[in-house]
Amino acid sequence: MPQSQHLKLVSSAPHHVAISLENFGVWFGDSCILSGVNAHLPKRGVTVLVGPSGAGKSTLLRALNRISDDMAGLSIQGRAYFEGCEIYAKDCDVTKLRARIGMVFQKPCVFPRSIAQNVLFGLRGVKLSQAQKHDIVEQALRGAALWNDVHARLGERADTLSMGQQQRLCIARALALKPDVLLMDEPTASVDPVSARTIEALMRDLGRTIPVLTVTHNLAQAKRIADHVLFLCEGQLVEAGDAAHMFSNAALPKTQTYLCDEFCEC
Amino acid sequence: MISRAAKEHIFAAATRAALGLSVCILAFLLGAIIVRGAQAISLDFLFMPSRDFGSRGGISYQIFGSLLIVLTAGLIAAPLALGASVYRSEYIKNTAAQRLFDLALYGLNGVPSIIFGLFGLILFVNIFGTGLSWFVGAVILAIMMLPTACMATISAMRGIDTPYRENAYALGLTREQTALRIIIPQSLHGLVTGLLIGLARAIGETAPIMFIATAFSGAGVPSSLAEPVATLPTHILALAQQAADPAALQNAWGASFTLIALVAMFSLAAFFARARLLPLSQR
Amino acid sequence: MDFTRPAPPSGRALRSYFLISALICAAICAVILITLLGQTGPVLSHNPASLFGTVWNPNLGQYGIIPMLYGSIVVMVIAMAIALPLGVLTAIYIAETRSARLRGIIKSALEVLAGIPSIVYGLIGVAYISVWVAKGLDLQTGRLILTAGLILAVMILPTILTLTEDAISNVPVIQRENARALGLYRHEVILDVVLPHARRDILAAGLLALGRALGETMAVMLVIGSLDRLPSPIFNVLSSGQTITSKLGRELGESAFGSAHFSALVLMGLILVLITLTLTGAAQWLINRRPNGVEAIYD
Amino acid sequence: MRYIFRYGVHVAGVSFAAATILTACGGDGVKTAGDTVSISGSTTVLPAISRAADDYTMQTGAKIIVNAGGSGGGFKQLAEGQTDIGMMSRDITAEERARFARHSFTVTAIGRDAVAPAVSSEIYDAGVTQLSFEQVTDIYMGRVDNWSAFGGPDRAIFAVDKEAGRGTRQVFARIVFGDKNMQAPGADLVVGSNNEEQTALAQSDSAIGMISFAWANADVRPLSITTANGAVAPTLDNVNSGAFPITRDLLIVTREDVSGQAKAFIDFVLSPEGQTHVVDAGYLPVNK
Repeated sequence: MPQSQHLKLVSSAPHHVAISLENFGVWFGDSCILSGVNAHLPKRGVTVLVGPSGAGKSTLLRALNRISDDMAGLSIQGRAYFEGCEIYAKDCDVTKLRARIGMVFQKPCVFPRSIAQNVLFGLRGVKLSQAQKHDIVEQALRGAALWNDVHARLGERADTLSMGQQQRLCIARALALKPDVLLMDEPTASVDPVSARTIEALMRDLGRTIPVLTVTHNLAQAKRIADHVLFLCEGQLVEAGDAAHMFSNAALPKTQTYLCDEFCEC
Repeated sequence: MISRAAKEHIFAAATRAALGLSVCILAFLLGAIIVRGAQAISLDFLFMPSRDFGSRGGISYQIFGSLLIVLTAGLIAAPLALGASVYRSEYIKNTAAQRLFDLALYGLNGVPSIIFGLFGLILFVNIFGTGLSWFVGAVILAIMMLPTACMATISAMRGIDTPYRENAYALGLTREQTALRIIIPQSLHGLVTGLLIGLARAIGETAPIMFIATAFSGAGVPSSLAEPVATLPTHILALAQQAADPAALQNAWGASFTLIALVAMFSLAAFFARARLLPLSQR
Repeated sequence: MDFTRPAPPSGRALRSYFLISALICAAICAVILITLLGQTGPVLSHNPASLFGTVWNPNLGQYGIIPMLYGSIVVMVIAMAIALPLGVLTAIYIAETRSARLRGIIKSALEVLAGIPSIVYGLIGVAYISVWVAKGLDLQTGRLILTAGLILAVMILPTILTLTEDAISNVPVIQRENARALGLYRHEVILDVVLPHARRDILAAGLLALGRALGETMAVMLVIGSLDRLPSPIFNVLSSGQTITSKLGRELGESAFGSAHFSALVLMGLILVLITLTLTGAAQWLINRRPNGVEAIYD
Repeated sequence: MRYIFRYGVHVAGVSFAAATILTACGGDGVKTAGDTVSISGSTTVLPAISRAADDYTMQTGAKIIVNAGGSGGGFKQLAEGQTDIGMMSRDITAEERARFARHSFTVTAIGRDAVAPAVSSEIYDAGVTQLSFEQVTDIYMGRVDNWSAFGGPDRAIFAVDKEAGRGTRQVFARIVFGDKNMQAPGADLVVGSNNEEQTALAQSDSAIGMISFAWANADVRPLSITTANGAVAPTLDNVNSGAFPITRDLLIVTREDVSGQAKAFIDFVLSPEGQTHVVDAGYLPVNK
């Protein structure tokens, strides 16, 4: 295993790492989607997963909060740790895990309820007063840069919002749970360019307090938002590193070709 | 206050229990019919006429009568369903008229089966004075099959891409020629499938024909349209009313098994017809 | 060049064939209703007041349809009360299970069951269910309102199960994934996301099943006991009873055409048709109504 | 394709033609189906006629269709011209005659039958072997509801009634209750055919019903009738001698326009050979 496949930018000390992968692999039936991935997700900053289509970026992301558990034929190899706990351990409470690892999908998906109800949708099992609820909604919506748009119509149905607003509502919904990590699967792919810029700025802001792991096909966007970059190709982690380093002088020619010319030889 | 995790367990247990109960019911129904039916079935049973009010002998005339009525019904329903479907899909362009037509079809589909029997009894048997007649039974079953056959055909016609029609019109074909050469051949699978599904349903119907088309005993091969025949469902009905007689009950199970085999035959035929007749352009 | 190629002579004939077929198909439903309506005269002119009574005695000119109407409704309620929760819970299990094999087996078993003729359900009712009910509850007969309800529940279970399972499977995966990603338990995802999303289709399935339960004749007729009386006390489902359909099945053959007796039976039939048509119409409306924005965006 | 289409048109044509023929041959119900004899009606008469019909068909090749449906239905179908012969286990009522006054009907007795109150074997074995008319009426009117009132076990009486149009019921009601249309508020279950009645009585352990002698068996026991002169046992001898009170003729009814074939069949039923089938069915022959 070449040294370059490890994230060199952070120390391997656990308190700096939110998620770490050891020889991690995903199989669907007989076909291997991901294999031998070793990586650490640092506790701060935006980490961008890049790579050509079919590289396994989304699969990796979806494996981290075990959202792909229900797919028939899925099997996991190696280990994945979140805050020192093994994600795929038998005694891992998937529900709690997911509540702590927020996820935003490619297509915005709001529930056919009011905006406020959408924000509070994931908060279960705790009794909250009206005031507390209002505080959480406001904080989450502010955190998702949506408060100014919707504060006057929190009771309206969420599906009346524009796509860009809906996507930010999805982010707010995840933020309401105060997640320890935020996974974002091409969050700007289904929204208009202006909203995409707003969401990019949002990701930068969020990255200051929590780790954000995002997938993008858009290298220009990756350059704008990335603190760290993971380059995946054909189910393998090719290279990982600090964004400035990766975009200017990546160690491997493969990485250079892809990050500069958006062309992949593998 | 029950914790969320506990609720999860309760809910899972409830769905599992429901599944268990449903599976038990399904297994019981299938098991009863297969086990009891298989005990009663024999070549003699299938090919001998019944004796002693059905408690002895076989069900040959019942099988014949059932097939005669439903196949005739299919022949009556086919041209009507085909013509009506062409008209609905190629001629009616007004949305309101389309809705009205669909509503009439759905309405017909929702009419309880005994009402068809009542309708046939009033209109044919009494007003037209036909008496008990297998042909009247076939007409009534044809009416019952119409919605199924029409809906399947119409939806097959809806599946034909507009360019086909546009090309046909561009070649100077009239609407009728387009219907005949393009639309009907391309939607034939819908008609055949719909008809076969209709047949599968019709052959099991009792209520529509029991007052108008069937006889208890003595009915064999009819020599005219205005004669009753014996059918499997009405035979089962007569035998089910003698449930205290084990021989009668045994024959009732045998007749039920045969009836379900016929239903399955038509359903399978529908399945294969769909696969075979689907035009290449839609495969 | 001849651009005015005349239509072949068969064109007009074909066109009228299409038109006539369409008219026949569209008109039959109305013809049935009118035919029935035309036969209700005698009882309406003879003794209309007795229709709302609880006594059915054609010999004395009493045609109270209340016991039959009541029987139909009670039997339907029993059937739905059993089949709906059972069907929906089972459908949830099937739709959420990861075992494609289990799902395949159950779905094909359901196809077979949906094809079983109602008379065979009647036979099962006579040979098994009514006997079990009589033995289990230590009664003199198993031909009861309850038995009819049980048989109907079994009959409509495949319908409810199949349609509900379809409805649940049609809920976009993305909705479930989003809910699960928020850390919701499976039951919370189902109750708060999946079922609300599928409720319209489930309701339609219920209405269709309701219509089928109301209109079912043979199975009910063999097991309900044909007692033209309101049970006493009124909610005693462990007594024999009568539904509109079983009444028609039992008595149509022996009432003379054109008599007040016959027309009273026809009137009951007409009421039945109107109820079931309303139910099917409502179900169709629910299914066809293309719903609000959320689904439109993601489907 | 063309072929199928033409075929369709052809079938449609045939259908229309057939419908026209059907309608034309309807009218006032003149039977056209040449040598077929169509019979329907009482399930009591049915076994005798059905057996005779099978024999007659075997001998002559004539086609005889026999249908069940109860006396009322049998008369109705005959009167409306749908059948050639009606089977009845009771007389034609005045209302029925009035409704079809334009026709005249001929009634022929082909056998004799007795109806007895019958009970589940458990009750019979417990000692209830005879009842008077009054006692039976009390049960059906709902005035008595426990077998202990008649020296039986302390069990509720389960009274099985029959559909109003059934001949058995009308004969029973006329002789036992004193009014053939009397309703039975004490009834717990209503059945149609004799077979159903038999099944219901056999499945219960404390039921009473009304049944034709021919359907009595080990599970369904007919009762003796208590009269002022002692009990009359439900035996064919007592029916023959006229001692058993609830008897009726098994009738077949024809319209004035009866076909020759139907007439020939009736003659066969009345012949000594035909009468053996009546006896086989468990009834008494006529002319004896």
